[in-house]
Amino acid sequence: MKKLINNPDDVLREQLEGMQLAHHDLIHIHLDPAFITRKEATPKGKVALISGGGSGHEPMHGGFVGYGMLDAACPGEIFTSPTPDQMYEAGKAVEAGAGILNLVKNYTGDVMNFEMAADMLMADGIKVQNLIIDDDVAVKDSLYTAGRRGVGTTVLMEKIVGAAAEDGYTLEQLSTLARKVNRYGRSMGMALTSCITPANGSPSFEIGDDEMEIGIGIHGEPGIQREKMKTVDEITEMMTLGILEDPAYHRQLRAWSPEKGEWIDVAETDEPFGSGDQVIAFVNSMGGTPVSELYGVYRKMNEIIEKKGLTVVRNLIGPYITSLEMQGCSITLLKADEEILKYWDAPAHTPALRKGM
Amino acid sequence: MKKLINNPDDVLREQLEGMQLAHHDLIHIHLDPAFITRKEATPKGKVALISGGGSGHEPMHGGFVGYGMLDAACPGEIFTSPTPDQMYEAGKAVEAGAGILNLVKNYTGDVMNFEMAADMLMADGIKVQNLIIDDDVAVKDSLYTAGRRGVGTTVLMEKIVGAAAEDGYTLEQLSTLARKVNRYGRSMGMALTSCITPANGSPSFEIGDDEMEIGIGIHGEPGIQREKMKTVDEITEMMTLGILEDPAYHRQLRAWSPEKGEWIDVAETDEPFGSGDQVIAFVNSMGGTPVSELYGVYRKMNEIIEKKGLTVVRNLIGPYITSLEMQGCSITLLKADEEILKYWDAPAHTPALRKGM
Amino acid sequence: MITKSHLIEWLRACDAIYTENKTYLTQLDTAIGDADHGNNMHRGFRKVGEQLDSLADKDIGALLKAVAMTLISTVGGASGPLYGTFFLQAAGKASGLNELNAAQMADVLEAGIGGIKMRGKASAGDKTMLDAFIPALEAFRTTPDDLQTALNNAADAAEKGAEDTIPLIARKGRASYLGERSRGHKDPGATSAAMMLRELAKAAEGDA
Amino acid sequence: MITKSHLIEWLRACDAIYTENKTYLTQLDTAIGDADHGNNMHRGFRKVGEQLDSLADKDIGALLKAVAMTLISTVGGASGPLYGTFFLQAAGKASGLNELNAAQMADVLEAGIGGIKMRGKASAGDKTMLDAFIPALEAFRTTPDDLQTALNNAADAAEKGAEDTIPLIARKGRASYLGERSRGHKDPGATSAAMMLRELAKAAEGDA
Ligand SMILES: Nc1ncnc2c1ncn2[C@@H]1O[C@H](COP(=O)(O)OP(=O)(O)O)[C@@H](O)[C@H]1O
Ligand SMILES: Nc1ncnc2c1ncn2[C@@H]1O[C@H](COP(=O)(O)OP(=O)(O)O)[C@@H](O)[C@H]1O
Ligand SMILES: [Mg+2]
Ligand SMILES: [Mg+2]
Ligand SMILES: [Mg+2]
Ligand SMILES: [Mg+2]
Repeated sequence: MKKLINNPDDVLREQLEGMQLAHHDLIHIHLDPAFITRKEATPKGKVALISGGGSGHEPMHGGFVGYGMLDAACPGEIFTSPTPDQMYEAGKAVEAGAGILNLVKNYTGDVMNFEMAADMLMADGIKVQNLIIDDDVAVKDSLYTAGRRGVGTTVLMEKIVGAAAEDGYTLEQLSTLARKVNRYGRSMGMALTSCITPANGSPSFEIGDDEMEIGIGIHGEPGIQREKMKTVDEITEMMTLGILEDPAYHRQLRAWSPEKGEWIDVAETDEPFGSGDQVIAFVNSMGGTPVSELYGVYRKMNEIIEKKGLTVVRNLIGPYITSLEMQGCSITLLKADEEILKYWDAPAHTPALRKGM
Repeated sequence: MKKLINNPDDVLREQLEGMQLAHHDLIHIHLDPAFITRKEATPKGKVALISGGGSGHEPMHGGFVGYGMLDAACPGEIFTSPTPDQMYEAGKAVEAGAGILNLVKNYTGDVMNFEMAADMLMADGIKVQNLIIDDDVAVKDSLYTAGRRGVGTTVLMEKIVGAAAEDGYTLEQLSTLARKVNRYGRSMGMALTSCITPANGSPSFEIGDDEMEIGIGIHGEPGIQREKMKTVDEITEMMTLGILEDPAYHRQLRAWSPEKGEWIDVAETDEPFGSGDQVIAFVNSMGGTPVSELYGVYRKMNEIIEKKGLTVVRNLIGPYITSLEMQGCSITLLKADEEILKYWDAPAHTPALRKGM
Repeated sequence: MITKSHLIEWLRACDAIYTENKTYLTQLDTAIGDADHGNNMHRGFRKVGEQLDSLADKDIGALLKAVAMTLISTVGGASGPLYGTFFLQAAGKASGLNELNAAQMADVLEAGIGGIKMRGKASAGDKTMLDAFIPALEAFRTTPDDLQTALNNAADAAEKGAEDTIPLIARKGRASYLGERSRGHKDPGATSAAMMLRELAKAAEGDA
Repeated sequence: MITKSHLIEWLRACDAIYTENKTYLTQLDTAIGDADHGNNMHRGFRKVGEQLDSLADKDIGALLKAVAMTLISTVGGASGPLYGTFFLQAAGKASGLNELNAAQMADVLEAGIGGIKMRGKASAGDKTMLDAFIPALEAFRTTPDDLQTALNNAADAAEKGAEDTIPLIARKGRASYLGERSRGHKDPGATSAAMMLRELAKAAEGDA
């Protein structure tokens, strides 16, 4: 393992310390438990937006804390969900009377830890809603799996919902928007190489010089399928069609019912993309793939999308939701209506994403 | 070689096409010869700022074309200087009556090709000045080498000089500022892995699982020295002290003398950094190193800088001047006075760097 | 009877066994998960191990609750809330007690396992830690003779249950994403659960 | 006499030789440069090769100038302007001519080499293409007998000059950054220059 690190046990703390030093004008990093907040307190009456998950996906989530996006982020150990005390302390630190919306990627660990944290916060009288993001079309069924994973839509969600929170949305309005973004967003990823967590020191899977993994998540796990290496046009076609041709997807997602006072399963159904749709396209590097190659992906993706009668109206290209130094990419398409575009275009100022200010 | 590409011969064109599709709101890409301009014409009377060099360093330079930075960029083949016809056509496309400043990294090929292009433009009656950037402290002498290479300072230069150009600096004022930025900026880089150009298909150097290269340039070439792998603290110390303790550096740089009407060598001398200096710190990924590791570098770098009595007043962290998918990093420190800070803080809107707008 | 000091010895042994098997459990999780289960268990029980001395005065309920809180705040991932809830629910059945007879032990185990089911919504055969815990509880309850034998049988059943996860297709947790590719691998959580129960049986044999 | 068709054959042979040696020259450049010299030469002379048919009517000066412009706009790197300037300056000495005698050939070569010196500011022994060109010109000028022997001697001297770059430390171009590490490797540009001169000697042997 060759990495720019010291002792593997200290990696997370040291990197957070470096981030604090680098971005002290924007954020404040708390250790023990670890969470990242904006430098300025949440304005009274603004819903506090919190996300978190395992580390190793930088800049997500800590890099998206700041005006127009998150109020707090909770980094777990590398590829391991954060613990409830992190979200509890973060929640208490940033809540400002209008409640908390937690953006949770759909992994068993994340869902359960955020649920426990919500229970703890609600016991303190704070309104909390957990929004589960599950956008990975590589996972086909939801009955025999833990359901679709939360991947690229998360980044777009944090931008859009963050801007709406800034604009005064209530917790209920914000949850409704977030559910829509989740229904409208779909992703698929692939890997050329594996990655190495500092704690393990060896690759999370072995892969040949002429092979790739299709349908990966973001935790260095192998994908749904291994294939012989192909051209970027073929790979992009496989991913783009995988997203565009995915049929309606039905599932039950956990949510807190304030009426019943308990966690319930809420039915959600995506409609597939269709001709005439406007989309925000997000071409993401898994960490080790340079932006130049992402432009090659973008080129073919755009061609396929246009051929299907859709239009890319906005885009985001770069390493935003990564798996350490893994080489590979993911594509996320988000159907964009007026509300979504308005908040996509709104200003943001965070360590990793800045626009309009 | 595993890359997201089609035929190696088409990589450059296809990636430029993808970039055009992705950023048509900001830039316009010309092929044959290849150059990238802003979407909007240069305002009358504004000096046109142009840079260029081999491709493979993305987002530099094309990603820095836009308001507050470059007017045009000329991408050569991967790791190969662009040809004079590219700079000639780019210059004719963006010049707006106030002349052209070319920002040229100090590589024999870049210097000669930009010089030929300047000759061609001057023959058309356009005022041109070429500013050579040579900031790589890993190259020790200038008498027995082609001189220090141009590396990280280039990115900071494009931001600062770009903002000053926007602010109405004349060609002479802009050249003076650019010379100062070059004298004030120093860099050093290191690699954990090599990289592969699509044309060659195999690594540019072999390196062991426990080795690293110190003092690399940005073209996948081996460094000044190979060493056993060390911790990020040790590596960062070596680079930071390499920059801070570098003594005054004397050299002759090519420049056009309008008085003499010929290319002359101009003497330049850097003063070393000293206690009390304010610096802009730029921690750069060579492409394959994720931003999380850069924060580990930043942490130690900041500690050393503070111990030496200097202060980091601004920073930039991420993959901005890369060598394809190479793993490794570089540090650039730029002494910052009022003029430099003013233009660092000024707004910019380009595909890869955006602030204040 | 199982005394508090048996349980403290047990928790100390868990710390040791997860330290020893950190790499092994992570390897299992590399095959069908995200390569962290050993690290997670080690991190959690290392912290528990450090706190044991300061917990000597508490009753069993308080001891198990303290373990629960530590696991919840250090393990993370899926196993953190699951094992945390296991100890939390178990603690509820042991509050005020300083020793446990066979019936009490069964209630404690059952409550803990109920917590895992409640939290994770998995069932037997989903290729999770429940595939070790459920047969273990069954074996414990159906052992007529003494507590020690019951614990031994439970540990045996858990180990067999963990082995039996190999041919299963995962339907919960991260491994479920692999579908058919999850077959042929032992579930890491079932393996760590079997270790925990084996250490309990061994600790109960000691002096108290 | 060297005729225009000799030179056209020569340029065609250059296209072929750089196609054949693309990988070899790039390998030399991998050791002490940035691994593109073969690609650069191949790209440039491939383009020259494609244009040769359309240049058949021009005089030698115009032919060499067209080659210069093509190399300048396709090769890039350091070698693009250097070889481009070589052909550009050489063209200046051949304008209006349709064949070259030994003295004219010497002037053409000298002018071209002067262009390289002017553009790149290198001297003999700096481990560059000049270490092939300079001894070649010297050998050409000091060969008393016929043109063909002079060209052969020039090619021999260039090849020896290229070989002799191996022990040198580079002082110009990218290889200079390696300092001591540049020793023990043959200079790519000197090697491509020797190939160019060998092809010239061979082409001159043919019918014209
Ligand atoms: N819903 C669930 N119910 C019970 N056990 C589960 C569930 N999901 C996962 N597990 C267990 O958790 C183990 C994985 O734990 P761990 O690797 O620590 O967490 P993560 O999967 O978040 O990385 C699995 O091997 C499985 O036994
Ligand atoms: N200043 C110079 N004068 C003459 N030849 C030079 C000079 N600098 C470099 N060269 C030649 O150029 C060759 C490298 O060419 P090439 O690899 O195509 O360009 P680059 O170095 O820009 O990648 C070197 O091997 C050397 O022979
Ligand atoms: Mg995990
Ligand atoms: Mg080159
Ligand atoms: Mg795991
Ligand atoms: Mg080269």
